[in-house]
Amino acid sequence: QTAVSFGTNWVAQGEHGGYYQAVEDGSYKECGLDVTIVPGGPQVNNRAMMLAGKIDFNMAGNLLSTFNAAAEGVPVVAVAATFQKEPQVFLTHPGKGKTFDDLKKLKIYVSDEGFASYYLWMKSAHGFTDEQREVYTFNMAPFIADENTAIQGYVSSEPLMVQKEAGWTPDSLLLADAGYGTYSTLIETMADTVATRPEVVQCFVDGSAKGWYNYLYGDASKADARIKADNPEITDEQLAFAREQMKAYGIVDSGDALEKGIGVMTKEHIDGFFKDMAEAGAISPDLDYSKAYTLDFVGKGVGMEMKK
Amino acid sequence: MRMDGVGKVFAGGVTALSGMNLRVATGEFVSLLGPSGCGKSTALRLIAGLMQPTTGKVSWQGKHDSGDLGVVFQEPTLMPWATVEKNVWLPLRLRGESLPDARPRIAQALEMVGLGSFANAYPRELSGGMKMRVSIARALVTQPRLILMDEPFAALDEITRNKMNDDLLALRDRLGCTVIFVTHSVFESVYLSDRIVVMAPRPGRVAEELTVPAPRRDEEFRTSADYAAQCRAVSAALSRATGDA
Amino acid sequence: MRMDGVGKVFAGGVTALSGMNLRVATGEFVSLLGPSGCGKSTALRLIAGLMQPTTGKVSWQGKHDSGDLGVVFQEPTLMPWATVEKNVWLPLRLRGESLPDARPRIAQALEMVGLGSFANAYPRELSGGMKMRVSIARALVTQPRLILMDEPFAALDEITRNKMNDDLLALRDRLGCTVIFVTHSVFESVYLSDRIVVMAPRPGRVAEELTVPAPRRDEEFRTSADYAAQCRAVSAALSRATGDA
Amino acid sequence: MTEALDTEETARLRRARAERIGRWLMPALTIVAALVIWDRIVVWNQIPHYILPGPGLVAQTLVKDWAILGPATWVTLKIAMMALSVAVIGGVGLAVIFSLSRWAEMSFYPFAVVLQVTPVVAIAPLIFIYVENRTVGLLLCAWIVAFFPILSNTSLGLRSVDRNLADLYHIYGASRWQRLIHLQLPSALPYFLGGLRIAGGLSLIGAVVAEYVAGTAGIGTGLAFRILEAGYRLNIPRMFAALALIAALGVLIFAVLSLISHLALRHWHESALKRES
Amino acid sequence: MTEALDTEETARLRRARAERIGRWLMPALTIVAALVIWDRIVVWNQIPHYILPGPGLVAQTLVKDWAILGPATWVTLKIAMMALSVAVIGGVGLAVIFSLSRWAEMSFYPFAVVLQVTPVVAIAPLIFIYVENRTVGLLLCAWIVAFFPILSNTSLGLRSVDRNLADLYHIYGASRWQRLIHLQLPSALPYFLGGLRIAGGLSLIGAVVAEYVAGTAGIGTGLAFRILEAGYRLNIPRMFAALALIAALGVLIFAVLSLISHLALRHWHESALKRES
Ligand SMILES: Nc1ncnc2c1ncn2[C@@H]1O[C@H](COP(=O)(O)OP(=O)(O)OP(=O)(O)O)[C@@H](O)[C@H]1O
Ligand SMILES: Nc1ncnc2c1ncn2[C@@H]1O[C@H](COP(=O)(O)OP(=O)(O)OP(=O)(O)O)[C@@H](O)[C@H]1O
Ligand SMILES: [Mg+2]
Ligand SMILES: [Mg+2]
Repeated sequence: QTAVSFGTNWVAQGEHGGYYQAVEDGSYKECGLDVTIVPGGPQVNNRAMMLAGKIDFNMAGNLLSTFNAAAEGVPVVAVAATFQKEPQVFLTHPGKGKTFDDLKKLKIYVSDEGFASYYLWMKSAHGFTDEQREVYTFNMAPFIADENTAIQGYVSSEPLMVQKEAGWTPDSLLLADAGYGTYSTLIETMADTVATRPEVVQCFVDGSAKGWYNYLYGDASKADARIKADNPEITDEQLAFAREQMKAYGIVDSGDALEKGIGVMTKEHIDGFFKDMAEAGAISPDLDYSKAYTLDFVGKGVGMEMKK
Repeated sequence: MRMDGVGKVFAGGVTALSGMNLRVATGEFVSLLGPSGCGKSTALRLIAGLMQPTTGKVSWQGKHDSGDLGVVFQEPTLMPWATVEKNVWLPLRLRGESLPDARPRIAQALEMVGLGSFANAYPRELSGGMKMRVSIARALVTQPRLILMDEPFAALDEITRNKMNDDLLALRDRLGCTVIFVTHSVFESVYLSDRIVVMAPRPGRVAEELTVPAPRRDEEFRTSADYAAQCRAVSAALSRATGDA
Repeated sequence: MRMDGVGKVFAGGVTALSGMNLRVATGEFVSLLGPSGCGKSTALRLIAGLMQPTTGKVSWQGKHDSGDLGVVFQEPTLMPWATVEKNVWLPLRLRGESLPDARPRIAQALEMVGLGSFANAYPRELSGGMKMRVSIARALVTQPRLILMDEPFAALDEITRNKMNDDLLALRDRLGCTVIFVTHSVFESVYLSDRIVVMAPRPGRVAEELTVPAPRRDEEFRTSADYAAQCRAVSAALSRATGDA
Repeated sequence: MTEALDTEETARLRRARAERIGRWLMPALTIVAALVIWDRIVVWNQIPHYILPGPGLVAQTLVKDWAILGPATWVTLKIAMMALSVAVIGGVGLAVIFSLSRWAEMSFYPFAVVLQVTPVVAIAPLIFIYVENRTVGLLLCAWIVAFFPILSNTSLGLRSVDRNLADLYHIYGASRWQRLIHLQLPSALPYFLGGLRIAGGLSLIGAVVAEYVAGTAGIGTGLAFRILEAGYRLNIPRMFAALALIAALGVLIFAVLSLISHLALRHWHESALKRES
Repeated sequence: MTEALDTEETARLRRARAERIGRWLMPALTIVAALVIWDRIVVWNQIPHYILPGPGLVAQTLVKDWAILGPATWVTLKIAMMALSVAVIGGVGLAVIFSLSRWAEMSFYPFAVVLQVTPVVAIAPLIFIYVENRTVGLLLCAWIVAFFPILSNTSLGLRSVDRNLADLYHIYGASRWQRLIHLQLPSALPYFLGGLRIAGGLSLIGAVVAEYVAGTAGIGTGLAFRILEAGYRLNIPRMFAALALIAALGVLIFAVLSLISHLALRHWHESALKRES
């Protein structure tokens, strides 16, 4: 058994279910990995820890961070895309956000990270402005207080929270549906690892895919228990909601993944997104990002048989 | 001004004064004389209203208005951040006079204490005696009707001291002001005062009171046999008071 | 100890001393006498090595060891956070003596200045004269061979002062120490010193030096005609020096 | 005359008594008043609990969630106290070194300033890459936040020694070290204690920031995480309960430090002396 | 004897000259040394530029990205200066009110402590719900971070008035106000200036935190966002360049405040007096 660690982007939650499932159901063990999941947090920078060699795999936000790594010459490689769609949504008060363009009339709470990434695209592709953006520090109260605002969120978490606390169901507009075509929740690792230990990478990618099939379509209770152990605050309701939403919106299992399995990436898809972002000015159009990802480990349909 | 059975016990439990009686009439020059630590400064502070007596009362006949008071503490008590001129300006400033308005009087007061050329020096640049003289200038700049002084001339040499003694007497003759004066010097007290209150220590109290009959106080008086005799009498009273302790 | 053509100009441009010459032999008792602000304290600080002269030199014949020095500044200079006892302990403490070891000598020194019962008081609880006496006790507790004093007795009443004068003379006879003593009192300087250096102001310099021949210094001397005559001589010298300015 | 004085005297005594009572009563009353105003604002403006919960709800939550918040408070307090200790040692230590050697001061004070202004959030990842021990890293972060006021005030105090006393020490041949211990440190005490009171609050902030940037793995979860999480989960009453606990800790630390300061200075420093009436 | 003294004298002069030069040379040398060490650590340990860039690369980036970083520095400096002004006004104002009325002090000091320890991140959203004007909200956030040292030190200073001087003012019938202006404020000056030096750095932190929690819409982008953005984009050299700018701003502010402090105190306060040699 080889011990490896995987850093996530937030405290343990339903969106990490597949990895926990893989730890629990032995998908990683099968091919010889002993995986430790290192939860992220508001300011925990797991990517820096991976760059410094303290952990082996990291959960990258979306393709933009892959491009950024390429732009800065950082030897990080994306090896799989767990989420086919960006689960980022914008929530509005009921009736305020029927279409994406409705958002332009509202104040929008966007985190600094969002402001440095997808908001660039929103500005160039949809004509949003810097002025309408408000800083989001992960507290939704201002949004609930003012019906002329919208707020970023994950399709699998925030709608439920608003519903529970405020008593009404917000409208959700999926960024992906508006044309933001990035993969999300990618698995990345150092180029060195890909070069010297491809079997470890392959095992981790395959195990994760199996874990995700199992989590979405099988019995998720063990993974959920594990998540609750890492994050005692989370409720069964939230976990169930996350799972439902991921299925309903096809976050994990849609598009190419339906044919080639969870985690799949394609060159066309990546090139398309790159073009959009280059137009948005988020990235230099001359960037050579071919070394920032590899398709070697995905698209083999691993685990598809588990889907019922 | 009268003190009736005044006692003062400090927080630490030290009895500084006990059953002290004193009467000072308007226009009188009274010296407090006594061994070190017998409560002279404490008595003066009580008179100035800076402390409340533990027992007894300090009371004033007639108005006594803060503008009409001049004090010299035992320490120079200058503001380190202000020049000599500004330090002397203080009592006038607190009455609302501007520096240009007050300047002639400040200059005059400084001239009187022989510091005319030090108006722009800071206190730390002065010698001990000079600081004390600034403090004296500050007390006299308002030409007050009541003057309280705590060993003002102790840090001065004999010649300056004699000059200041005469200046003080002249001022007093001119303004008819009341002076309560703490001193250690028997000679000085005899030369200056109408009445000398000799205090005894532990606990501080009035041991004896001596009136000093003298028609004129000048160089002649200072060298007279009468003066010498009175000094001897006061000295004797002082040693009795000290011996009591 | 000798000072040769010593001058001191302060940063502000004040010339405190200029061309001052002074020689003090071991075992001598020298008084510096002069009007206020003439540079006595400055001279003493130069002798103590606290400042460097602007011109000229201060030099020492033979060893002079800090343990063998006692100083009294013009201000009491007590540590406000320490009790009287601890303040007096200071010079011993700096030599590494523990408080219990030093206590008998501290008590003795305090007894000498009449503050035996105030060992545990804080400086702010003392009267002006008492603070000065603590400072004197501190200077004498090490029984030093060189004593520098800047108007130590100015804040004391005549009786205490006379007693302290005699104590100082007794100490000096016993230890054979050198004393450089700043004072304003002509009487005191004549009573105490072997030699009186009269200084003149602006700029500070030595105006005259007078030796005081006296076989014994005691009550008898104090009341002798000789004493009175010498006092007059010194007074005259002082007024000459002051007049010079 | 006597009459007048008697009334004066009585008035004085009455005032003294009023002050003695008021000393405790006034803050208590003000706090109660503040709570009532807070409550009324919430009720009258119908502010929903997920924006600004009323004090009653916060109190309820405090009790209800004590099982979560209690241990978190303890963790935060522990980190804050450790940070304060380290800040005291580091701040006073640096101030002493700087006062012993002007060269050191001239050369290294700029670095102290740089440390003070460096955003901990930005350099925390770097710290945690190279500092293996999490507790050490945590304390380092909190220390960076809290040490400067102590350094700065103590430095100022060490330089504010009475000149005559310094001369006296010089004459008596005090070594550099004796001068420091017996003269400079006591002189600096009021300044140091002032810096300490500032650093008390900052060490709490430091603990919060450190937890925020580094988590508290191994020591349990502190209030910072509870606040973030509650905020994120829109559990605003709990967020306010946690904030209230931080505020209470802050006031507690301040009160304790003020008491220490008073006890240390009451015998001699103007700022702590009772006026002789 | 004369010989010995002459050497002594020469040595003294030499020392004085050395100090005059060293005053500028030493910090410069130390900084150069620190940069060299930093460089060597990076080179010898082969630390990749995306973890810790060497000083050369940071300097290059500083020049290359000046078009972005220069304006950001200006924005941050502006906010910091505004925050410092507000902190001075608020801190001194509160200290004065507290010193004028013991009741106010007893009642409201706890609230000042609460403000000091409240994590701005947590209450910023609340502030921005009710404070319409962005600049006001921004300053409020920065103020919360920076005001306390000034309040605390000034309070301490106002209470550290020489007792005899206070008595003198009493005797001369000074009004409460005159006493404040002419006696207490000058006495408090050294303490206040000490607090100011601490608050200088904190106001910079406050500006960073405020931008972080509130953005700077309308005033342009400051260094805080540049740091976060560069971090997010893995443009670590630029992140360090921005950090270096913050550090430089911090040292600059500190130097200016120290100079002000020196000028204000050099005539009379021990801490600023040159020793008479
Ligand atoms: N703040 C205080 N706390 C406690 N005791 C004090 C305080 N101030 C003075 N005392 C005590 O009161 C007594 C009288 O002090 P006071 O200053 O009145 O003496 P004094 O007659 O002025 O002496 P001196 O001639 O030495 O100035 C002394 O024994 C002193 O110890
Ligand atoms: N630190 C200083 N800066 C500038 N000038 C100073 C300083 N100290 C003293 N002086 C000046 O030097 C002169 C002599 O001062 P010094 O203290 O030696 O006088 P002194 O003879 O001791 O007087 P006194 O009898 O009043 O104590 C004075 O004119 C004084 O103004
Ligand atoms: Mg007295
Ligand atoms: Mg002198």
